[in-house]
Amino acid sequence: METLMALVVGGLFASAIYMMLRRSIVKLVIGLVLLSNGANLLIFTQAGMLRGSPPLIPLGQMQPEGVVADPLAQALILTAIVIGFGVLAFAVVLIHRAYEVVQADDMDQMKDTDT
Amino acid sequence: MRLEVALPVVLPLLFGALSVALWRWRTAQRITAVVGTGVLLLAAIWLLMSVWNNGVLAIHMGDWRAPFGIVLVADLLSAIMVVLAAITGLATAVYSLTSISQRHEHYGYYPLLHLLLVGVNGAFLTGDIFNMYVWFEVMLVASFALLILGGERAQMEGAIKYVTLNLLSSALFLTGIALIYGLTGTLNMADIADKLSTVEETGLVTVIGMLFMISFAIKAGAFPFFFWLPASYHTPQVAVSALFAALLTKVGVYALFRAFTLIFNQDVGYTHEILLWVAGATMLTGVLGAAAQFEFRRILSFHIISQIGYMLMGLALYTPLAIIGGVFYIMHHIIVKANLFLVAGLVYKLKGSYELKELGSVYRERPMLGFLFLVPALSLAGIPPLSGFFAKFILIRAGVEAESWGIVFVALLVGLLTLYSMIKIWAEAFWKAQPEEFAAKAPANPSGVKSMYFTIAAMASLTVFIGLWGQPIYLMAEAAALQLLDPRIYIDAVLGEGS
Amino acid sequence: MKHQLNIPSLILRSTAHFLLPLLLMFSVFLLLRGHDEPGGGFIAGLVAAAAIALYMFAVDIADAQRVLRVDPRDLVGWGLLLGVLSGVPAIFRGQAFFTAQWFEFTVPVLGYLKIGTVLMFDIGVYLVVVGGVLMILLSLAEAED
Amino acid sequence: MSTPLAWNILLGLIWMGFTGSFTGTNLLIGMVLGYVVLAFALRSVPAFANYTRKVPKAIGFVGFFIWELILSNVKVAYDVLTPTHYMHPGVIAFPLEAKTDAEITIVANLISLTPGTLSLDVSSDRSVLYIHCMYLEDEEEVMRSLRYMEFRALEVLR
Amino acid sequence: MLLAVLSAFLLAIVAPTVHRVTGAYSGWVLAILPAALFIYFASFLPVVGAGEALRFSTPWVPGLGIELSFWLDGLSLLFALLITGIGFFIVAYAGRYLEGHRDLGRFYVLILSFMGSMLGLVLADNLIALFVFWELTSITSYLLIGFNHEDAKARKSALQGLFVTVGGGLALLTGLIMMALVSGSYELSEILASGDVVRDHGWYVAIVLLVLAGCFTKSAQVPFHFWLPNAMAAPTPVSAYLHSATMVKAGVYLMARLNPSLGATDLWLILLGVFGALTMFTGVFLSVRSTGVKKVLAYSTVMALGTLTMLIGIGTEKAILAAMTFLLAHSLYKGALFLIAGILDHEAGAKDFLETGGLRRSLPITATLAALAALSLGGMIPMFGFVAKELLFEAVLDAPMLSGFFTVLAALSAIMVVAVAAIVGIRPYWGKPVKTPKAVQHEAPPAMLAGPAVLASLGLLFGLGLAWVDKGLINAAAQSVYGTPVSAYLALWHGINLPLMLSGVSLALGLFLYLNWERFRRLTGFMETLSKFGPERGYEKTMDGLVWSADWQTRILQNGYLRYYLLTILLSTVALLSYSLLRYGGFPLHFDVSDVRLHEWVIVAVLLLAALVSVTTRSRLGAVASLGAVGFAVALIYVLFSAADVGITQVLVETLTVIMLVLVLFRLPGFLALSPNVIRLRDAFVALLVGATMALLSLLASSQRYYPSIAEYFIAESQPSGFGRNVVNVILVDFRALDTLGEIVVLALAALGVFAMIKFRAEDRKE
Amino acid sequence: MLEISITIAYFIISLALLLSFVRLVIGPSLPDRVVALEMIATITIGYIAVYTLSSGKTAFLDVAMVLALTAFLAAVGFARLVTKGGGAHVD
Amino acid sequence: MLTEILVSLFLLIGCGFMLIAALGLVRMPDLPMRLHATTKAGALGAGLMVIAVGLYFFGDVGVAARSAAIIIFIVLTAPIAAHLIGRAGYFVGVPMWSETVKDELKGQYDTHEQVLLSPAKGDKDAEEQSDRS
Ligand code: NA
Ligand code: NA
Repeated sequence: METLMALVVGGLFASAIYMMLRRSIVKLVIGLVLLSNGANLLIFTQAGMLRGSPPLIPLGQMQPEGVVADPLAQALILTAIVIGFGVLAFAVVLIHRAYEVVQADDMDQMKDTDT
Repeated sequence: MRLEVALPVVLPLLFGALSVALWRWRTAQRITAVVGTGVLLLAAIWLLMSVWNNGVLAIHMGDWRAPFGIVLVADLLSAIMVVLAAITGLATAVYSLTSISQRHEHYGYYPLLHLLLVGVNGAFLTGDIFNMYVWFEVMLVASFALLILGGERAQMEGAIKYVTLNLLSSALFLTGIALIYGLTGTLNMADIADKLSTVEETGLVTVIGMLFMISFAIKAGAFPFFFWLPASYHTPQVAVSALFAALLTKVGVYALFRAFTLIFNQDVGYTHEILLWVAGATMLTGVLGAAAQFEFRRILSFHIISQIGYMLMGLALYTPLAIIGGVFYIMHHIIVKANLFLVAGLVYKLKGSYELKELGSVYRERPMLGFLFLVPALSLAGIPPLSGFFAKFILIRAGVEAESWGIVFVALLVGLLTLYSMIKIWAEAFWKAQPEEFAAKAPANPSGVKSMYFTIAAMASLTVFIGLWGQPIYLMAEAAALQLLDPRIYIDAVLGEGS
Repeated sequence: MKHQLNIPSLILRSTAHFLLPLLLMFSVFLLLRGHDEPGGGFIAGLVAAAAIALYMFAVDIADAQRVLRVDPRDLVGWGLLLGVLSGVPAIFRGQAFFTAQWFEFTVPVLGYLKIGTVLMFDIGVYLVVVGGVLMILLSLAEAED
Repeated sequence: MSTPLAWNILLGLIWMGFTGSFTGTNLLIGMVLGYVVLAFALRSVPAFANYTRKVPKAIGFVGFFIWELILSNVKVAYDVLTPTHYMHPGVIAFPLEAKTDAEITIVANLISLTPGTLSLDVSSDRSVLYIHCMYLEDEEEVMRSLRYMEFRALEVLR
Repeated sequence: MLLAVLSAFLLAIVAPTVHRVTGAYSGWVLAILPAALFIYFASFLPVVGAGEALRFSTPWVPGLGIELSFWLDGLSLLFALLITGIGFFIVAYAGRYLEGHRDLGRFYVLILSFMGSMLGLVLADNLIALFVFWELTSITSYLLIGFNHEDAKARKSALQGLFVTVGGGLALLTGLIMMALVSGSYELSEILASGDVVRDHGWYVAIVLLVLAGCFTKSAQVPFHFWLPNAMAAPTPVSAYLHSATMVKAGVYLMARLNPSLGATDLWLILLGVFGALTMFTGVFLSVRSTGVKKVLAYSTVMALGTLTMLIGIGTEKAILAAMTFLLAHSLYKGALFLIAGILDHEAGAKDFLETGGLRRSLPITATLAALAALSLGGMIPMFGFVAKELLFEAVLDAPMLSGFFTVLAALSAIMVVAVAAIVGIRPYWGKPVKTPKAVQHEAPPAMLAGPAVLASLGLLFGLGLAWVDKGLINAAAQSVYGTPVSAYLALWHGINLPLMLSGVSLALGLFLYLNWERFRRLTGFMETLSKFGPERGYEKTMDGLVWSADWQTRILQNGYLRYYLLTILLSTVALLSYSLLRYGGFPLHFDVSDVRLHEWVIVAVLLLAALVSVTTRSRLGAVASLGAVGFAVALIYVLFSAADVGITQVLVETLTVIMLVLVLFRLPGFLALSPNVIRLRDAFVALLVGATMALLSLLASSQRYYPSIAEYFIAESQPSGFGRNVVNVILVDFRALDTLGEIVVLALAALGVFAMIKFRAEDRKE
Repeated sequence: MLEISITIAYFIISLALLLSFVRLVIGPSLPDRVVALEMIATITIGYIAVYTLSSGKTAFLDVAMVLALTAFLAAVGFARLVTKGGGAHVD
Repeated sequence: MLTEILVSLFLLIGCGFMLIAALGLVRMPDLPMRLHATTKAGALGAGLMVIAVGLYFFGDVGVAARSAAIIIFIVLTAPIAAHLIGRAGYFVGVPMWSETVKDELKGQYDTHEQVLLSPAKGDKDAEEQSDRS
């Protein structure tokens, strides 16, 4: 499964990058969403993937039954998802505002500040 | 248990939270801003003294022992960085009291300030690689918000580039963390270093190190990753620019120092050679960028880049003296750079413009301000006996000792070109008579200039102080460098002796 | 005038009146049991925020704000404060920040209970998430009109 | 309907207290017992009488509804699975008996859940529900079954 | 000693206040300090004159070997006396010359700071301290040259001077560091003792070149001589002080100072000798061609600097003695002449010799003093300048190498110097009176005459009282430079010999040249066109080129197009990663999809296809919907591989994201096809490269694991120590609560940011 | 017996997922895509049901619960957008 | 064994309906009819599958409650989503199948007054209606 997931991660990165390279700021944001999904899945993949064994401990026991999936990686992904969401919210509103001031969904109209 | 190691993170967080909770009361927020950053400075100094006396300190958050829980670690470099952040924070807060509009205050300026400091200090202190990512993001989002506060077109345009490129950096960072975790099964940096030191085939580690290098280099604004910086740094309120200029890129630099002394030291001949090239190119492109600019803040922004090059040069040469130089350079740079932006802000307040073409006569009218500009400006250019001279001197000496002639030449050349830029500002904004047609732009009775002067003067005194009393600063940099070059000290402090 | 339909759907509106309390209760449920089963402050906060977002779509923004009673900014501020403060008690016992403090007691009907600062922390998370997401959604929706 | 329901739940809780077992199953048992108590002991109180009368109707309606659901799903399934389309779709205006928002909503949703019909919108004066029907060969028949559905639903609701 | 150096800076700080308090007498009052310092240094004459050297040291940054150490020997004492002595007159003079100038207070600050820097420079024993003062003189001189800063020409000249000297200074710094590394010490007094080590080291040539780059620029040697005449934009007291007597001699000082450790090689002789001689000749030639009062003096200063350099390069005992004598003589007469130039400007408004003539009637004292100074400049017997010139001729005739070359240039220069002396000493005062730009009212005030009077008189006095000078300072200074005690002595009369004959011939020819001055200038007019290709043009071209290339590279790099920034970063990333991968190579790679179940294949396929659709669709909201599908597929992967909390979060976040996008995209237009197909293909290629790299990295890393994960600890401790059965949540709120805290801070910040963005806009709209 | 049923169920539901995805891709209108998205959410619930049976771990029902309760919010959002004129000129 | 059979039955029938819904989604000729398919067959399919889960863990109240909750939630939300999408699609004029026999909603949306008219009543009533609102 890790092999297949490598493909998924690569695919998500590739789609994200392609979108980020477009002139449209909306596409830029879509790219960011894909990028964060790709990175999160990469963490998931690297922790090793296990079917049907959530890191939960049955009621009244001290340890889970058998081998369970890596809870640390899951916690990291959770954190990363939330952070990604916060950042995305900001980015989304930013492009909205940028569109309002520039009146075009085109990055090429936004290059005055650089030089 | 070392409380002081956590305070630089907890305090601004507390004050930040308080400041958000008190959003209705402007005065309360203003008080929180000054008191909060003031207390932070005291705590930071406490930490520095404590580390100086006791060596590397660690606090295991939640009392979960390393490497399982998150550890905050303060070695000298971290403690120094925290003190610098606190100084910048306090300076910015005081300066902002009169330079920030009520509207900015109403929409969360001070909470953002505190929380930015949380992120910055967190990144400096954490001993956990993923936790560092979290603090990076805290810092980043706080800076996003500060960057757009005001809502002008230029801010939006700049912010888009800033946000995008920094998010790319974050994604690469996260990718790197994932891979390192996959290999070592741990997140604690000391533990990673410890475990990697027993691994024989480290090629893949070095490859992953490249991901970290690129990610941090983007944050640090190094060549060829710096584009976000000149695109955005001149757009927000100048107090914000000052804060950014002083701290944000330095977090990237700090991360590079940390990662490429502690974790990725398997193939120094390769990794640090790359860093050396990056350093040289960063210096040159940055300074040339500045030479092409004619706006106060833009010139300063490009100079941040070239200065980053010097710091990286210190890391890249990887000799004790070079690392000392790098650390010294960071200390000097943070204060000087923040101050230059603050001066720019005051000039703007007095003259109503940042364009050199439109400025003039500042020296005629405000000789003191002229002097206060020259101190950081000449320091930046490395003119003795100011702080920047010692920083450059150490680096160049390190370069000469390492017989890295190319980088020495570049460092010298860039010093000269820096002087050129600073003199350009001086000649145009301070010496030249202001063209009549722009004189009208100046506000009639600028208010609140005093506290701005006060801040600038205090920062300038620090610059002079570092220059005139360079020995203690040097000793500190030396001790910090020696700690950095012996990762075992850090590892033992985190994981316990004999781990 | 633009070709748009501004009549709120009656069906959606009356469902929302019903779904709002259901979702809010569900969110509290998720919050409280998060330590043992899937859930927790963040997930619960998102559900609560989603509930109010639904109300916002179905009824209107002013009503959604009225239902909320408090300014989302207060939620964020106090949530943050709660989160940070939950880490502070430990230092009075000479432990590091964020060392969990547990209080065990037996309540008549409910029986043996073990409540810790981690719950306080989780509630802080919950409040920040609710407040933060709502700040974003409400100001966005306001901007749209 | 809500007050008696609350009483019923309370009775269930009391039952749990009596037995000392705080599980979901026990609550369910308690509530069933409570219902029995309410149905027989408090028949004279009008509110409770109404409640006890409605519970079997509601259960009956759910049964009816699920049957309808399955039946007409099969019809759609047949249509979906066979290559030719047998539909005669159209939008009709269905005059509503339901008056309150809650009634209208429930009726509309039930109609949507029943295959072949889909509530599109309610007229602003709440007199008419616009419904998209898949099989309009016999509009009268469709209307009749819709009305029957509405009747049975309102019976539970009112 | 430290206090002596610092006193000037300390006085500088309070100078404006002193100026305000003492008003018209401020010049005299402030001049007390240099006077006192002069006396202080003079008190060392007996000791130092006896060949002893004193050392004073205060630690500064000992960790770097930087000390504030001072070394008082003959050479430094000579300079210290010149600096303080002339400084005294300059300060007093400036008080009158700039009387009523609005910036006089600032002027005092600068001139006193300069004095302190200069003193520090010549006294410093520590190389780095020396460099510190060296740079300080550059900066203070920059501020002084640009004193009339509202004049664009002054600013430009100031920058030129600064850029050239600081540029050289940086080379010097490198040279000094290398020298210190080679010799193992930063103390001059120790380095001088290890001259052989330095000369034998492989770095020797580099050190010499770097040090000389500093010295040549500072001391205006060809081809860096152009900045000096331009620096005459400064007020006259500045020119007199900095650009004749002190700062420009700093380079000469350093060459002299380092002569014992760097000198006595062919390289040293050739470099110093040839460049010095050329500078000497060029300086005097340009001087005699000029008509501007200060230009003539400035170029003749260039000549003097060249002469000194040449003499140090020749390095014989006699040459060194000549150099020291010439140094002193030149400082005296050139200081006087500059001050007199100031008087001409101040009283007659004359800035050009062509505007002057017959002033001896209205300015009799000035005329006398000018004549006296000019006699010394021209090398007339019995002036001190004559002694210097005789020694010079002796030295070049005795030079161990290139003697003919030096002699010819020296003789030619001597001829022209005579002409220059006549121009400055005769031309303005004799002949027909010319109407000056400003009618002369009276003689200059005493404060302005005092300097020229004393300096010019000393030129005569020293000439006559040679024995006194000889026994003391000059010999001690020469000893410092030469390295061992000097046995030669000064004399006014050496008998009739070749040098005297050369003097005579040059006097005659020089006077002839003066009488044909106009014609000479006309004949050499071609130099004007030639100067278009001179070093100053080179400097300007360099500066233009700098700005142009800066502009060019910035336009290329910082071009404003986000996608090019991204492309640059991404391609660099791919290049760096793949190069590193190739460099190490040979990693184990487990490619295995046999464990993947059918439905997982389908989910992955849908995920990837949905991503593809969101990338390729022309519909904006279609892209958002596809994004939703990606999100659900990702959530499914989380669920199928045991991550319940993550699955829930993913679903919720996905939903909220879609809502947010929908709210925001509301007003935005649909996608446009903005890029041509070629660009799309390029971007797709780059994107695939990045994706492939990431996939490869992921594959490589998941094929290896060095250590088991620390997650085992959390699983084991979750319930016993964390009292929670959901391990993920216990990690979130307990084990790694700090992460979660940071995470909610991020969310709070994002909310604050969004809120501010929208409210700011809303308010702006209202306005 | 159940093993086989689960395998078959996975197969069938995957087929359903693919088909829904086809609609998502071909549209043609935005509401069509939204319907497809809703369907995918429902299928996700189905997956979770099968998965719960195959793994024996009931924790994942919570995911399904949240999904059932909130997934339709996306549809609400889209519908609002479309009726307010946001989608009219798009597809 | 009986449980297993029952569970398998519910599961497979549920899956079947899910597939039918998906097929309908693809095969149905216009938006409302696709909605018909997904709303009913989809909801029914998911419901049956969840019931299968409930049966499998028979006796586990937690599972039963959650299964019930899921079904209730689906039943609550599916028709609303369908209604909103259908309404939106109709309003913006997503084309209906060519063989649609009847459309009584046509022209009833008054975007000027923002009301949905009812066909039985005349224009007058509509005006009244708009006055009231
Ligand atoms: Na791995
Ligand atoms: Na977290």
